[in-house]
Amino acid sequence: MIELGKYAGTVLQAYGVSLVLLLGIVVQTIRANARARAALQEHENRG
Amino acid sequence: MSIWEYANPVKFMRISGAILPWVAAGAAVCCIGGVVWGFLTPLDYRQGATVKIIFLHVPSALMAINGWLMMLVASLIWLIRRHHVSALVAKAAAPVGAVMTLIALVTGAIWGQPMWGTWWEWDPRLTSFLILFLFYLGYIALWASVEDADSAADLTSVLCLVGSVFALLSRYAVNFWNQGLHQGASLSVAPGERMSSVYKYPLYVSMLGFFLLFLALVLVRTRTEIRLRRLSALLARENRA
Amino acid sequence: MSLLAARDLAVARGGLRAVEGVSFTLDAGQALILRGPNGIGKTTLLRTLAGLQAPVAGEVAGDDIAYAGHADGLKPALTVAENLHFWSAIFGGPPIDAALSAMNLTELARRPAHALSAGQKRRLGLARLIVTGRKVWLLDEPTVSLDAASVALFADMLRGHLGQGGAALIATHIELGLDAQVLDLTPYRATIRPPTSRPAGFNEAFA
Amino acid sequence: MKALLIRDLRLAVRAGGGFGLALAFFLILCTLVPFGVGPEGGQLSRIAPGILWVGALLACLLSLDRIFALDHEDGSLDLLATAPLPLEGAVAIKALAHWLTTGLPLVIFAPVLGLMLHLPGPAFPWLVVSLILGTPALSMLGAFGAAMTVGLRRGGLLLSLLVLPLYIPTLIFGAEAVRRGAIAADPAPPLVFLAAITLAVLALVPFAAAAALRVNLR
Repeated sequence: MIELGKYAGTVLQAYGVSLVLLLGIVVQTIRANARARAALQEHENRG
Repeated sequence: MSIWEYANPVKFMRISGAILPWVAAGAAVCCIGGVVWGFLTPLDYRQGATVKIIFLHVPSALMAINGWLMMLVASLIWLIRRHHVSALVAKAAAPVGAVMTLIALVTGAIWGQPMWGTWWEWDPRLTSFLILFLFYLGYIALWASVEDADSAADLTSVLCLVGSVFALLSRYAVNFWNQGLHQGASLSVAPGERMSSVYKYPLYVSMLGFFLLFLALVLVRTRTEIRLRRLSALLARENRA
Repeated sequence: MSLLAARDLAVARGGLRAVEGVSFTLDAGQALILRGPNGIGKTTLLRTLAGLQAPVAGEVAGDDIAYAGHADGLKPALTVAENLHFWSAIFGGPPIDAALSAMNLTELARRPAHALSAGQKRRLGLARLIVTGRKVWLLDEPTVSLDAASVALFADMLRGHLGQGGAALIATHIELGLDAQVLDLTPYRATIRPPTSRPAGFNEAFA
Repeated sequence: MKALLIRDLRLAVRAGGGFGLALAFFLILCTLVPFGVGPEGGQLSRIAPGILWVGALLACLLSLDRIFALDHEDGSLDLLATAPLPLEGAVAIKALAHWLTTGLPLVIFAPVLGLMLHLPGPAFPWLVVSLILGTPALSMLGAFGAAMTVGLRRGGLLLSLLVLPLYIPTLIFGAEAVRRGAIAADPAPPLVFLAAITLAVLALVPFAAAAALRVNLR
């Protein structure tokens, strides 16, 4: 399959950390958007 | 009461709502496509598999710099035309740019580890990304600690202008500082440098992927900021009425 | 020619318009009392006239302006005389003895400002106005923490200033015994911003 | 302009806290380093240029948030803004007053601490020259940071986060000049860069600081 040679560990580390960071910002962005949308919706229903 | 008279935020929300799904889909396709395609390329005779980190390091480094430039342009638009949405775009882009800088730092350090033998090497390029990261932190912290939105937008725009000049200045100061100590890093794959074409195309795809990902994140965050601002505007009017 | 004129002025606080459509002129020897419920925007209007913030709409004409806000701008470590000397030098105004005698501070000249009572500090803050040598005085609640005698003293000083061709716009609730018109801001309270006009800040652009 | 400078200097002398604090901090920092690094002369003298410059820089940073905060609290900032004096001038005068009360004493005091850190002999003149050329930029950039954070809660912490990255070029060229002076290499190139940065900062930063001040005065 994909042959990585002796630096496999390094490559996977780099991709692992980057994936975690990217997922972090993506999840935080989506959650913040949902929270803001809900807050606005709740206010306009009550308004 | 829910219609927004002044078209500006409404227009942006409509346009961003329309293009967002496409941008997000494009980001997913290009990111995954670029990286997988990159994995299929042969190993580099000298660096072995570590060259595959290029598909993360170079795109994220590019977006770290473009992110700051985007904030600079948005800040200028805010200062000159008082365009409220552009101030929010600048605020939204900062965390995403900071994460891109962090990815560039981490992948750069990990990539260099086998060559330099240490986890962190004060290589001029990596160090300038570290400095850029500090500027990002200062910018985000300033937004967080100013209560009034209009003052926050003005102050952060001024900081972005001054910060850009000093980020550039530090870039060359670091070159001077590191050359003075010892020989620069052997590994220097600057974007656009002549590279064997087998890596070039997957790299371009993952660059496009990172750009679309950055754009999608900034659009979503800007929409969030607009909603938060709208909520506090409605509350402000209620309190005053 | 009027010393200070405002035409269709609109001012904002916290991104929201406070008052709009305010117009008036202030000629030599004239005083104008600014009235209106608390929080309508008297202070914001005075600060905009003084140039501390930009108006949202309309213009302000007049540049020989001295502003006195709630805080007196005194340095506790400096003596009364030193404080006045400083402001006189900054504004390029007259020597300080006239100001000292006008607000009955002559014997306090040597005393450091931190040793003054609230009333004395206020009198020193008002004495500063004379030292600026400016014709138009913008005063925000000048008589706060002043006793009756000091208020009368301040009213005399003000009459003197008007007599010499000065002018004053004063936001106050108490009667100063001046034959001055009154500008009540209540009718100028800002309504919902018309869609085509420029938003004053985030709170108007997004509401 | 002159009146503002005289008043600020008089206040600093009368209050007495100002430059004494910065000098004391600089002394404490330079005494802590050997405890952390070890007393061997060789090691200390190698890192002395860097420590002296970082120490001077941090000592400068310490007294920055007082520049505008005091005037903001007692209302004289508003009055200064309505005075015929341009705000850019007032900011420059404030930075000059800070430099005279903090920067200059650091420059004079640094050689004494250089002895403590076994700074090599030939480096002493270059230490003083580089500090004289560099500290005005530190004061002006600090005034910019202070103008940005006046009136903010927790402004002091934010001030150092905003200002320290701006200090990096000055620190790099300043410390490099002293290091080259120590090994009798030619310190001219870093000194020229240092002077260039300081001149650019002194010429341009007052406008950014005044703009930030106007925003905070609103």
